[in-house]
Order: sequence, then structure tokens, then C-alpha cells
Amino acid sequence: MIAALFAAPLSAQDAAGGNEATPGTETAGESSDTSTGTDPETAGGGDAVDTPAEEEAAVLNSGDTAWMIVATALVLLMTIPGLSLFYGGLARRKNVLSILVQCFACTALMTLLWTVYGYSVAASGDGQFFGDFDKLCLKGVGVDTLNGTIPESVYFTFQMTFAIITPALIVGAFAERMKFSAVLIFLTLWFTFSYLPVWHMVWGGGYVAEKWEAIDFAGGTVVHINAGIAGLVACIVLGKRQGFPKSPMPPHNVPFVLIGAALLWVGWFGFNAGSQLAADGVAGMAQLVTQVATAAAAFTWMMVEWITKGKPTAVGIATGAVAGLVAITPASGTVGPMGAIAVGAASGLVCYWTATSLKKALGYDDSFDVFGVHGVGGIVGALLTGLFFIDAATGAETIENKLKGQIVSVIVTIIWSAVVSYIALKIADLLCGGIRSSEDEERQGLNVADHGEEGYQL
Amino acid sequence: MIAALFAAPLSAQDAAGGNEATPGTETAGESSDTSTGTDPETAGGGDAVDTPAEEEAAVLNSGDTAWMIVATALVLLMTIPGLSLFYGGLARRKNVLSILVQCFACTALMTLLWTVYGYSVAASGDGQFFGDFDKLCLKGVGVDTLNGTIPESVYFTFQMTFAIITPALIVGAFAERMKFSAVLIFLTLWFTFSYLPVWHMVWGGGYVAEKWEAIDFAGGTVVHINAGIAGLVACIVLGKRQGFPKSPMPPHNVPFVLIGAALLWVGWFGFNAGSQLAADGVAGMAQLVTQVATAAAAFTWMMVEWITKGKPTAVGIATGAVAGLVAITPASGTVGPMGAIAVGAASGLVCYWTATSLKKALGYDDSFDVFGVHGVGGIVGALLTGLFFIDAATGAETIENKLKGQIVSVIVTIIWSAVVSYIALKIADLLCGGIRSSEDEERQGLNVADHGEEGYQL
Amino acid sequence: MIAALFAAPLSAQDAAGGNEATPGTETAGESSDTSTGTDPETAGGGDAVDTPAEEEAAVLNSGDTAWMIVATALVLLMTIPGLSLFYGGLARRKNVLSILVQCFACTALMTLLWTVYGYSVAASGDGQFFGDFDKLCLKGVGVDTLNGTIPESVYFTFQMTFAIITPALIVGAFAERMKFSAVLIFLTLWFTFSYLPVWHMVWGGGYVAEKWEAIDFAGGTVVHINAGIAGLVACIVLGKRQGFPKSPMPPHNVPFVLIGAALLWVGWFGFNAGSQLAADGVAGMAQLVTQVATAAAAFTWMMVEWITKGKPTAVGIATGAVAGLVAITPASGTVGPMGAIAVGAASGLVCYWTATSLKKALGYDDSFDVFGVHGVGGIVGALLTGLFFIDAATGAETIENKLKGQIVSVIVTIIWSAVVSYIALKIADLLCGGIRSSEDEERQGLNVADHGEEGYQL
Amino acid sequence: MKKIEAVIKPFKLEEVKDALAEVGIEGMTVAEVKGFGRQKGHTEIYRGSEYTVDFLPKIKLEVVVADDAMDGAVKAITSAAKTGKIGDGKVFVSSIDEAIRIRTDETGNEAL
Amino acid sequence: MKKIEAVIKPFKLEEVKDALAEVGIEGMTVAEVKGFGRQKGHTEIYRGSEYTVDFLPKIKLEVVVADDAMDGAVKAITSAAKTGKIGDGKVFVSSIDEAIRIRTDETGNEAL
Amino acid sequence: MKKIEAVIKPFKLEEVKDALAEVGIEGMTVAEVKGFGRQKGHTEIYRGSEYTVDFLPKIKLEVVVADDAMDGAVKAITSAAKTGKIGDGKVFVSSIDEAIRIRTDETGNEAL
Ligand SMILES: Nc1ncnc2c1ncn2[C@@H]1O[C@H](COP(=O)(O)OP(=O)(O)O)[C@@H](O)[C@H]1O
Ligand SMILES: Nc1ncnc2c1ncn2[C@@H]1O[C@H](COP(=O)(O)OP(=O)(O)O)[C@@H](O)[C@H]1O
Ligand SMILES: Nc1ncnc2c1ncn2[C@@H]1O[C@H](COP(=O)(O)OP(=O)(O)O)[C@@H](O)[C@H]1O
Repeated sequence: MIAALFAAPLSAQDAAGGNEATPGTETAGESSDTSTGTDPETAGGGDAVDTPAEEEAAVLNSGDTAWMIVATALVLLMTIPGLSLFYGGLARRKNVLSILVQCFACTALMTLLWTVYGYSVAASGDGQFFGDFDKLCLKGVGVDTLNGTIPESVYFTFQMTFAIITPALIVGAFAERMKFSAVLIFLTLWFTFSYLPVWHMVWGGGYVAEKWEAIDFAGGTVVHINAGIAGLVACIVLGKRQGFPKSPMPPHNVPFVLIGAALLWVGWFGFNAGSQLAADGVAGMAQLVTQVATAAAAFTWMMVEWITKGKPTAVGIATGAVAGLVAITPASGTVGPMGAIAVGAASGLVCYWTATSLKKALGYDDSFDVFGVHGVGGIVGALLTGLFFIDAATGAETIENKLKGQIVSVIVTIIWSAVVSYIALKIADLLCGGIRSSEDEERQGLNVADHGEEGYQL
Repeated sequence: MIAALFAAPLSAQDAAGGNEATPGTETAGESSDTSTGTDPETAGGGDAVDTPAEEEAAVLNSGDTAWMIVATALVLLMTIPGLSLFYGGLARRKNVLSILVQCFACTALMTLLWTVYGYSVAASGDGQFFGDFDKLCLKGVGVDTLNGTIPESVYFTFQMTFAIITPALIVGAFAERMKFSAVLIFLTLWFTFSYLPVWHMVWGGGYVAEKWEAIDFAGGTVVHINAGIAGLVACIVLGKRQGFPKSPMPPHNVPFVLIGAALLWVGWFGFNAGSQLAADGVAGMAQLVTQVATAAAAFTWMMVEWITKGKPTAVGIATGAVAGLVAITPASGTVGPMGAIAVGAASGLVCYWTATSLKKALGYDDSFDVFGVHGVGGIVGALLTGLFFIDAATGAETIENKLKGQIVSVIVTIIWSAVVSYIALKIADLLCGGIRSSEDEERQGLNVADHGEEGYQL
Repeated sequence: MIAALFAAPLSAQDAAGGNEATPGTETAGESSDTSTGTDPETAGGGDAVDTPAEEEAAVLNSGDTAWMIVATALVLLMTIPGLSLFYGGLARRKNVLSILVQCFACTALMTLLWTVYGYSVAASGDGQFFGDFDKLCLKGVGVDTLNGTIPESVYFTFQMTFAIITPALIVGAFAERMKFSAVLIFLTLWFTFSYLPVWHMVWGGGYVAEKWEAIDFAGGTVVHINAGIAGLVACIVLGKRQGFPKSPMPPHNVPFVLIGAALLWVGWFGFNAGSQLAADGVAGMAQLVTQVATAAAAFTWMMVEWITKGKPTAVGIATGAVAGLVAITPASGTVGPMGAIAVGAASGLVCYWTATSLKKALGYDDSFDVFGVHGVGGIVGALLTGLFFIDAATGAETIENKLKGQIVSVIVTIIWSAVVSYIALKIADLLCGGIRSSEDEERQGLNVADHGEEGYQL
Repeated sequence: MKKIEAVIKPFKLEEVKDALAEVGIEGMTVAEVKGFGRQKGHTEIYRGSEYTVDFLPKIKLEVVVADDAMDGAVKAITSAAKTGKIGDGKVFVSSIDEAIRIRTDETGNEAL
Repeated sequence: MKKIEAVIKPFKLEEVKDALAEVGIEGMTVAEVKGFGRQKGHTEIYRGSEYTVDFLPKIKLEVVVADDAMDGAVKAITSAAKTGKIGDGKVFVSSIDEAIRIRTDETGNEAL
Repeated sequence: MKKIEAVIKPFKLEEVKDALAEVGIEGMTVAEVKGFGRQKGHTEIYRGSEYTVDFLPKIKLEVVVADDAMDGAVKAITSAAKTGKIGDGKVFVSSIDEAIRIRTDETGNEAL
């Protein structure tokens, strides 16, 4: 019903165009073997070269490859400098460098971990929760190995950029008070025991994909809910920043916040449209709905703030945009333009309420609202993805079962990430003799305390 | 004559290569059905699926699609963060956020308007001045709909980014003194009654295209003259900023100005080369001439300032680059490298004179020289496009008629935009009880007055 | 042995895939005629249209073209705003604009020089040290001229972006004390007599390529060693900045340094993967190893600094990343993932040692360590390229001869660049009546002294 | 000699400077300060929570003058800085024992 | 009237402000300054070379009060600003000859 | 006790600091200020229009010393800050009634 309305443009067109092709099915024209970012067979890129069936089909498409090389660059751009600036600007001046270094170090560290074992554990093999070790250190991956129509090297690097930004997102929750050494240990453990298994469960043909056929086109659960929950747990375990919430902690550089949000927006096209692994109509529509949902969310946040607080703030419209980007992520392969507006507006509303009212009510100190925006926005998106989904092949609405799959994947991710995060924090606590910076260090600021530098000499 | 000289590289090659193909003609090799950004048939992307003729020809090209998805991202990058930083840096500290929010809000708002009715009114149907409502809310546009060799969704989003940056450009003219609410209303009206019809007239097969076959490869008239005139009218209607021109109002953050100019430069490749709607030789040459013209303009502005003022300024070289980018826009599909140098140098000179001498002489307060750079640069470019044009098919120079077409399109755009802008401002005036911020708000700065935030806590 | 280990992933795959294809050979699948960035035949793009042999083979590939248009944009992004911010942030506040203007002016100037004579002298003709004048002002290059599978216009513009960033890199060495006029003259002379001939010798089929078959996939010698040496000579000839090394000169804006490093990182994908001139497996692997080597270098620098100085700095991790990018550049077409980690770690270590210990020991004032990072990093990369190279066709290791070729190319570049730089500086000295700013100008800062502006009004 | 310290509204600086020039005072030192007083600040918003900023930007002007030049200087400042609205600021006068011009080692009124 | 100048640790400003309010002082002017004294600075690192930063960020507070209000004000400041650690700062008291409220031309204690 | 206020050229701060250390003064407070005086400013250009900037960056140094330490301190400052060029700045001396060290409540010279 409602779903029919919001996904209409797609199915309508499918009829008109006399083409059954729809994202998420096996018949999406020339991009068939890569059209489902969530398809067990192809998600574990390596399989492409293992199954003889696809062996012969596998021919490199230079257009798809061109797009995916760029998409990879765009997703890296999201973390450095995008996310770094978004968070760095929100921080107080005395902590800006600690944010930037944490994002940079996370980029370097995750790149190495993903190369050495991450890719293999996530994308190779077909266990329920973890993959296998067949591709440790990229064993067997060379210049000519393909994944669908693109080189496996490109698929590997593209997925690497996801493995970089997801832990980096968490940084915003425990910002301004966690020891740098503890950050690195925590993120390493969380990456290994939460990111990789959830990836495998959802995209690698594991539990969630197999048993529940949950849809997560570009990473609503794997990336955003996963990171959002880790952030919530971390900021609660760490405790509040000195003076929170009594003394205001305004962003030290709002223009940085907006540059960061803008780069996240632009880079997100690589994230969502890139998840199609091809330059085709599905990718084009993914980019379109990403743009529309983001605009709807930013506009909604702005208006709600304007009405309730009397003024639309710069940080508000930027945060709204990010909320929209998060929410549309899982749906970007299946929803239509009108559905995108709905997803965006909904996430704008709900995330605004979480980041303002709910946080105040519960009193946790999620420094930059990682849970409020990524956790909650991811959940909103995951559920609406099920709501607006239409199986164009049959034309029948299957909301019930779809929704069930989405709900399960959300719950599994929440529990898994929460448990792993808590344990990882305790281990970091042991190894670093406390994960929290000393009172004096926190007061002096982590720029100098952790990195021996000041942010600016102005 | 002179034209032969400046367009030579193209035609010479055409001879040598024994290939008549030239941008702007129907025989440009494998990109025939997309080679003319100004061709009524294809500009109105929708038509691609309506005319049976093209129906069969229409096959998705993954290379063209890859390029256009990226070009779309590049053009969005031009507005956020490119233009936002360019303008934001030129503003005084107390107003930087109002600039950034206006650019961001414009991005969100225009995305929604373009989706709901903009695309249909501009690109669908064949009226003289307006299109029709057949594609409201993207009716009939789906995953598989094509426009030439790319998905219509991509063409739609690509054109959306033009609809975003054009109104955003105007912001620079009335900066630092206009109520945020009035800005939104004015831009909405202007977008609806000036941007859309001019788009339709020039690119949608309307009046200018049909009657005058004016050339506007990437938006010299539709985007730059259109916005430049609106800016001039708006800044005159609004009146000068307090203290202008007596007290100096230097940019608060020149590095931001240069980052912004750099991102505009890079993003403009998507704007100009993207307007070819394909990854081919015309797109390659469009990128080349864009780079060369921009360099020539930046260098010219720098030298002129050095000679006349004794020092080459950072803001000057950045502004010169933008002037060059503006001027080459309409010509980027037809001019050659040497012609590009001429276009760039000319715009550097003329825009320098306008932004410095003319503005001082006339005494209007165009805060960041939107008219001086975009309006005047656009006019220079539009005229030179006609001057340097060569019909390679016949080899005959057709400057006279070409120039006529260009002049008409310029005049039509100027009048149309000026009238609509004036009326739109008056309506905004009524609806907002005045479009200008109060004296105290202007003195305090719009960061706090309109958005309840300060730009920095340094 | 060791080489087998580090390059293994490539050759192993070659065996497995039953495909001899390897970067640097004539049989690299569908990208055959463009697979070697260093191949005399194709490097001089123009030849594509001259030799009848390739004439027929030459068909435009839209995927390759799409990628190369974007790669070109990415490499421009490296200079503006990437490098500009990296250097600008490292400068003291009073000089930030002089850095930004020098990078911008270099971009404009080199664009014009490359168009008028640079491309022809570097890439056309087959002299030992210089090319010829056949392509002055792009003579004979048109919309339809191809270089391999892409338009020659794209190849021309792509190479132009290399010609822009190389001189711009040098700016960091003599920063904060050289007259702007002298900078422009010096860079023009150096570009003409060092960049162009070295380009021709290494990539244009000249001396080094022909006699020694040295490998420089993306510009380790042509770009980085070449610029690094010029920087060293320039900073020695100029002398130290007032107060160096006694009074500390901390970066005025560390966040800018990290934004700049991040944009260099992202843009470098265009630099390295783009040097394949096609969107294929080699390009994909080039992107992968670039990412891995950069991460390894950044991480190494961070750990070394943490251990030796007690704290990992933001400037440190950013500098480490750049060192890794530099070192992997020549190897990015031939090394495997594990080799990339080795290259990155090595450059991180060696460059750290140079930029800190060695510089202090020798006492030269290389303002932003152009020699320490680009010169030394380039040498490390060039040598390891020879060490980790495997001729997959024969499977035989040919380290000895490879290494010899690499060593020769390094030595030739060092000597050539040093001599030309010295003479160029002397000429600039004569023409400008001294290349160094006056004591007062240096103290006041070059923002005001050279450009009549202040960086910020905060 | 007397030292006149004036805390004024930032946008009044130019006018005050000119007024002082008219009474022949060609030297002064100014600093950006934040003021707290009767004038109420404004509220700002961050992620939904509002807070008041009650330290307002002011300019602090220091002028050392010869005793006889004092009254004229004070009048010049007060009249030029006045808007009549709360927050116009204060003028404080105190005594200076000695003044030295570093460049010339002149002392007393010659140093001003 | 007396002028009280206090150099304190930045994070103590709010407490000092409140303490002054309690003794009825509703006006003050503050400036960001850098202080040098017994309190040792920290070392920073740039490209491998370490250097000490010994000018530390401090807040300078200026309050002009009626003579009889002085003791109370000084006590309020010292007790609120005290942490007991080196670097707490100083309070300096000097005499003011005259005070004027620009808005009203009131002088003396009325101006405060 | 005496308060010495010195307005100097920014790049002279280090030398002045060292000179003061030599005469045994280990505490001071500095602020960034802008100075207006005989020294002419420079012109800047923005979009073709030139304007003069006549408020120049200076450093204001405040040192409170015991009466007998005053002459030495003043000499140290003036000699270290002198370049002989216009704009070297001024030194102003005034009297302090009382000084208190917040940390210890010591008063008078002990507080310095
Ligand atoms: N007792 C005081 N000591 C020092 N500065 C003061 C004092 N009272 C006010 N000021 C300064 O004067 C400024 C204006 O005072 P305020 O009470 O706001 O308005 P008005 O001057 O009109 O009474 C304040 O912002 C503060 O900087
Ligand atoms: N003689 C002085 N004159 C002016 N300011 C001083 C003087 N001595 C100290 N200060 C200021 O007081 C601050 C604290 O002094 P310091 O000696 O570091 O600690 P404490 O106040 O505990 O003795 C210094 O940072 C400086 O700003
Ligand atoms: N009457 C004054 N009161 C306060 N500060 C002054 C006065 N005259 C000069 N100054 C300060 O001293 C600085 C230097 O004075 P200036 O006249 O430029 O050079 P010089 O000190 O060599 O005469 C000025 O920039 C200003 O900050």
C-alpha cells in the first residue's frame, strides 16, 4: 500500500520499460552478477574466481572498473578529510588534533588490518559468523583476479574504505577524554570481533543473510548501527566529560563542521552508488535517492529546529544531512525517489529528537552524537528499507517477511556490537591502565597531552 | 579569420584525421546522440525514452555512466563545500555561518524542488518558455530509463546539481544583510520563474534554442548570466551594507577563499566536461580548454593587479580563476586550446575591470562580485563562443549568424532574469515584512542573529 | 628471493590465472597499448596517431576515458587545494598566503607553459634528452586524436597536472623567504630545463628509458626526486630563515596540514592508478598498493615518533603518509601488497630520519622537508622498485639489471636537477636583483609584503 | 601624566580614534577584551541546547596623556563612544609615575 | 576607587565570576593573556625537534570597585581562583582617580 | 610596588624576557595588542581597493616589581626592546597598592 506508493517509480517503470530488472534481483540487465550488494554469492568477492559458473562470465568491464576506482577514492574522502573535519570542528579547540589524529591513525591501522586478515575473515569462506583464512595477506589475489566485472583488487580496496570509516565513526562518541593508546586498542578489537563478523553475517553469506535475507544495500547495519552502538557503549563506560552538561561545549570551528558534512555528502555517492559495484541504472538511482533523502533530512532538521528553537543552526542543517545519508544507506538500492524523501524526513525528525531531547533525558555524553545520528539513523533506515521494499519480479508486496528480516538484522547487530564493545573496552582498560585521560590532561586538552602540539598559532 | 585561428586545432585535426566529427554536430562518432548539450532533442533528457527513433539506439554505456555519476558528484562539490568556502571566506567573521547555511539550505531546497517539479517544467515537453508536468515527482523515471547512453536518473541528478549551484551563486551578491527567511523565499521564486524557463528556452528546445540555435554548452547563459543579473538586481534593491564603501571589509579567511576557488576549479570539470553526457573526445577537449582558460584568466588577473596595484593578491588570483571558469563554460564544447587562452585572458581583464573600477564608479554593493564575475564573465564567454565557432561540417565560418544567436540569448536572459528577480524580491519583501536584516542584527552579524551560533571559538 | 616474497601476489596470480599479463609488458590484456606508463611508444601520446600500426588499433574506450578524466581532476586536486593546504598549514600565519599564491600561480603558469611548448618538448619526438617542437600549442591535437584507448586531449591534460604539481612541490623548500617574482622565474626555468628533459629521458623514450629501461610507473624520479633535489639546492642557495633553527617555527594551522595530507592521499589514486592510462586490473592494483604503502608509512612514522619522542604528532602522521605516497609512486605498477607494506615502512623510517636527524645534523633549512620527504622518499621508492620487481613473463628475477637501471636513473636525475636548479637560481638572482625577501619583509611576513593581504581577520 | 582606560563597543573604535586625533592625541594602544555588566548577552544554540553568552566583545583603549590633556581626551572618548544604549562602557583614569619612549629614552610628556 | 587586576587560570573564570556576583559586583572586563612565572610550561614537538612553551594561557580580570568593596572582592577572587597548585596567579590592586559611565556620564562610584 | 607596562614590537619579546630574567625577574604577563602612533601602517588591497591598516600588532608586557627593582627592570626592557626605528614602543610605570599570590595568600613583595 504505502510501500507501493513510495517504491512506485521503480515498479511502474519496470512495467512500462517492459523490463523485470530491479535492484536486488538476479536479472538486472548487464550488471546481473553484481547487482546485489547483499548477495551471498558475490559479496564475498573472492568467490567470483572460485565458482566455475561465474568464472567464464567474468570479464572485466572498464566502465564499472572506472566507477569503482573512483567510488573507492570517494569513500576514503569521507573519512579523511570528511569525517575528520566534521568531528574536528565540533571539538573544542584544545582537542581538535586528537580527533584528527584518531581518524588518521584509524585509517592507517585499519588499512593494514584489512589487508592482513580482515578481508579474508569477512569475505572469504562461508561460516555462519566468521569467514576463513584463505585470503590472509591477499593470498591468491592478483592483477587479473576479478570480482564480477571489476578487478578483485578494486573490490578489496573499496571494501577496505568501509572498514576504515566504520571504526572512525565511533571516535566521535568518546571524543575529548579517551587515551590515544586505548583508542587504538579498542578500535582494533572492535574491528576484529564486531565489524568483521557482522560484515560476514550480513554481506558474506553468514547468519543474517542466509537465514533472514535482510537487505543492507550499502551498510546501514554493518556500518552505522554497528558503529552507533559501539559509540553509545563507549561513551557510557567512559563517563561524561568534565563539566558536561553544565558548561556549554560549543564547536570550535563551525565552518569545519560544514566542510566535513559537505565532503561526507559528496563522498557518500561512492558509498551508496558504489555498493552496486557497477556503473548502471541501479547505481544511478542509488545516487539519486541518496541526494534526495539527504536534502529531505537536512531540510527537515532545519525546519524543526527553526520552529522549536527559533533559529535554524549551521550545525543543525549539517547534522540533518548526515542523518539522511545514514538512513538512506541500506535502502539506496531498492527505494524510489518519493520513498527517499520519506526516509530522509523520518530520519531528520527522529535523529533530531534523539540528539537533543533523548540524550538530555538519559544524560549520557555522546560527544558528537554518534549514537543519535548513526545508531538511530541506521535503525530508521533499516526498518524503512523493509517497509518500502517491493519485489518487482513478483510485483507482490512482501513487507511482513521483509520487515521481519530487517528487524532481526538490527537486533542481532545491536546485541553483537554492544557485547563486543563492552569487552573490548575492558581489555583496553587493563592494557592501558585505564582508558580515560587524566583530569589534568583532559583540562589541558588532548592536543598537547596526547600529541605534543597545539592546533593553531593564530 | 580570427576564428579560424582560435578554433584551428579542432578543424585542422578534423581534416588531418579525415573525420568531420566536431562537437556540436550530429556526426561526432560514437557519442552522436549526446554530443550536443544544446540539442533540443536530447537536452530534454526525458525525450530519450519517448521518441521511438532513439528508443532502439538507447543502450547503456557503462563508461559514459561512470563518468556522469562522478561528474554529478563534482558539480555538487562545487556548491558544498566549494562555493560555500569561496563566499564564506570573503565574508566577515561575524557572517561566515550565514553564508554557509544559505548555501547548504539552497542545496537541500533546490534538490527537493527540482525533484518535485523542476525537472519536469524544465526538461519535459516542448513549450516555448516552460516545459510540462509529465514528469512531476519523477513520474515514469526508473532504474532502466535511459537518456542517450546513460540512465535518466543520472541525467536527472546531474542537472539537479546545476539547479543547486545557480541560485547559490546569487547568495554572494546580497551577502551579510539579507534575512534568511527572505533568502529562501526569493531563491524559490527565482528558481521557479527564471531558472526553469531559461533552462527550457536554451536547453529544453524552447524559444532561444529553436529560433536562434544559440550555443550554451555548459551553462553560460542558463547558469552564470542568469545568476549574475539576479545578484545585481538583488544587491541594488537591498541597498549597501552599513559602512560600504567607506570602511574596508576584508575577507575574514583568505585561505578559505583559495580552498573554495580550488574546489570550484576541480569541480568545474564535471560541470563542463560532464555537459557532454559522455566520456569521449569532446569531453576530453572540454576538460582541456576549461583548464587552459582558467589558468589564462587567473594569470591575467594576477598580472593586471600586479601592474596596476603593485601587488598580486591571493583573492585576486582566485577570483581570476573563477572568472575564467565562468567564461569558458558556454564555449567548452566548441572552442580549441588557443581559443581557450583568448577566452580566459579576455574574461580576466574584463571581470577585473568590472569588479574593481566599474563597481566603484556605479557604487552598487555586490558583496562578492557575483555580477562582476558571473554576469560579466558569462556575457564575455557567450559572445566569444559565437566568435570562435566554426562549423567544421561545412568548414565555413558562420560568425555572423552565430554571434546573432549568442547576442539574442544573452539579452533574453538578462531581461528575463532581471524582471523575475525584481518581482520575486518584492514578493519576499511582503511575505517577510522586509527582506533586510535590522541595523542591530547586521552590526552584530548574521551568525548570531539568524542562526544563534558563532563561527569560531578560537 | 625476497623479491619473490614481496611481488608474489602478482606472479602467483599470473600463473593461476593462466595469463602472462603483467604491468610493464606488451601483453597486458585489453589495455595492451597503454599498459606501460614508461613505454617509449605510447608515453609520447601523440605517436598514437602517427604510427599506422597503432592507428587501426586505436579505438576510444569510454571506461578508460571516464577514469582518466577523473584521474586528471584528482591530480589537480593534489596541488590545489591539497598541497597548498599541506604547505600553507605548516607555514607561519604571516606567510600562509604567500604559499597559497605560489601554488596557485604555479598551477596557472605551468598550465600555459605545458600547453605552449611543454607537452611537445617532453612527449613528442625521440631525442636523447629533449623532444621536438612538432606539437607546440597542441598542433595536430584535436577532439578525435587518440593516445591508446583515450583521447590525446585527456592524456595531455593528465600529464599537465603532473607538470603542475612537480614545480609546486619545490615551493615548500624555500618557503617564507623568497621573493614572489624570483619564485616564478626560477620555476619557469626549472620546468623548462629540468622537468621536461627528465620527463623525456624517463617517459619519452629518451636516454634513461632507452639505455637503462628504468621503471618509473608514476613519477618517482621525474616528479619526486627531481623536485626534492631542486628544493634542497634552492634552500641551501637561499640560506636559512631568520631565527632558524634557534627559535621554533611551529605550523600555524595543523588542521590545514591534515586536510592537505588527506587530499594528497585521495588525489594520489589519480596520480598512481591513473598512470596506467586505463581502468583495468593494473590500475586497480596500483590503487591498492598505494593505499597500503601509505598506511604503512604513516603508521611507521607515528610509532617511531611515539617511541623516540614520547608522543605521536599530527604533523608526523601526515608527513609519514606523504612519504609513503612518494615512495610507492614508481613501484605502484609492479609491486604487490606485501611489497607495498615494505616500501611504505621503509620510506616512513628513512624519511623520518632525514627530516629530523639528518636535517639537524647538516643544518640546511628545508622549510617543509621537500628534500627529506620527496627527494629521499623518491630515492627509496626507486631503488625498492628495482628490488621487488619480477619479470612475470619469464618468472625469472632480474634484480641485478633492474637495480642497475634504477640506480642510474636516480643518479642522472639528481645531477641533472641539481645543476639546472643552481643555474636557474643564479639567473633569477640576476633578473630580480636578489631572490631573497628583505629582512623587514621576512619579519613582517610575505602575506603583506608580497601580496598586500593578511591571512585572517579573526 | 594620566592613563585613560576606556572600554567601548567595538564598532565605535574608529570614531573614538578620530575624536582623539582631533584633540591632538596621536598615540594609543587597544586590546580586544570581553565585558560583563548590565548589558545582557545573547543566547546560542548547539544541538538543541540553548545557553547564554554574557561576556560580550569590547575594545579596551589605553591612552597615556599629559595631565592637562586629560579632560579633553576623556570628553572626546565619551562623546564619540556614546550610543545611549546599555553597554556603552566605562572610562577609568589613573596616574602614571613615569613614561619612557624606548626608541629615544625620552621620558615624561616628551615620551608620549 | 580601586582597580583589582587578577591573573587567573582560564578554567576558573566562571567560578570567580560567580563569587564576585555573590559580593554584589556585576561588572568586569576580562582579557586572554599569556603568563610567565614559576609554573613550568610544556614541551611541544615539531618534525622531531622539541621546544618548551613557557608562556601559559591565563585570564586577566579587571574590576574597578568602590574602596569599601575592595576587600570583599579580593577575597572572593582569591578564594574562588585557588587550586593550591603553582600557577594560580596574582591579584594586583591599584588606585583609580576617576570613573565615568559613557552612556550616562555618571562619575565616581555611580559609574561602576 | 611598581607596575611596569611596556608596549613593544612582537619579535622583541624573547629578548626582553631574557633581559628581565638576567635582572632576576621571573614573572610577567603579556598580551597581544594593537598600537597606533607615529609608526605608519601598511596598505592592503582587496578587489582593487586599497586601504591603510594603521593599528599595528604590538605586545604589551606587564611586570609588577618591588620598588627597588624598578630601575633595573625598566633599563632591561628598554635596552632589549630598542631597534632605533619608529615604533619601538613605550614603557609606563605606575604604583601598585597591594599584590597577592592567590595560591598562598602571600602579599606584598613576597607575592611577586
Ligand atoms: N566595575 C567594572 N570594572 C571593570 N569593567 C567594567 C565594570 N563595569 C562594567 N565594566 C565594563 O563596561 C562594559 C559596559 O558595562 P555595562 O554595565 O554592560 O553597560 P553600561 O556601561 O552602559 O553601564 C562591560 O561590558 C565591562 O566590560
Ligand atoms: N611579577 C609579575 N608581574 C606580573 N604578572 C606576574 C608576575 N609574576 C607572576 N605573574 C603572573 O602570574 C601567573 C602565575 O604566576 P606563577 O609564578 O606561575 O605561579 P604562582 O602565582 O602560583 O606563583 C604568571 O603566569 C603570570 O601571568
Ligand atoms: N599616548 C600613548 N598611550 C598609550 N600607548 C601609546 C601612546 N603612544 C604610543 N603608544 C604605543 O606605543 C607604540 C609605539 O609608538 P609610536 O609613536 O608608533 O613609535 P615610538 O614609540 O617610536 O614613538 C604605539 O603603537 C602604541 O601602541
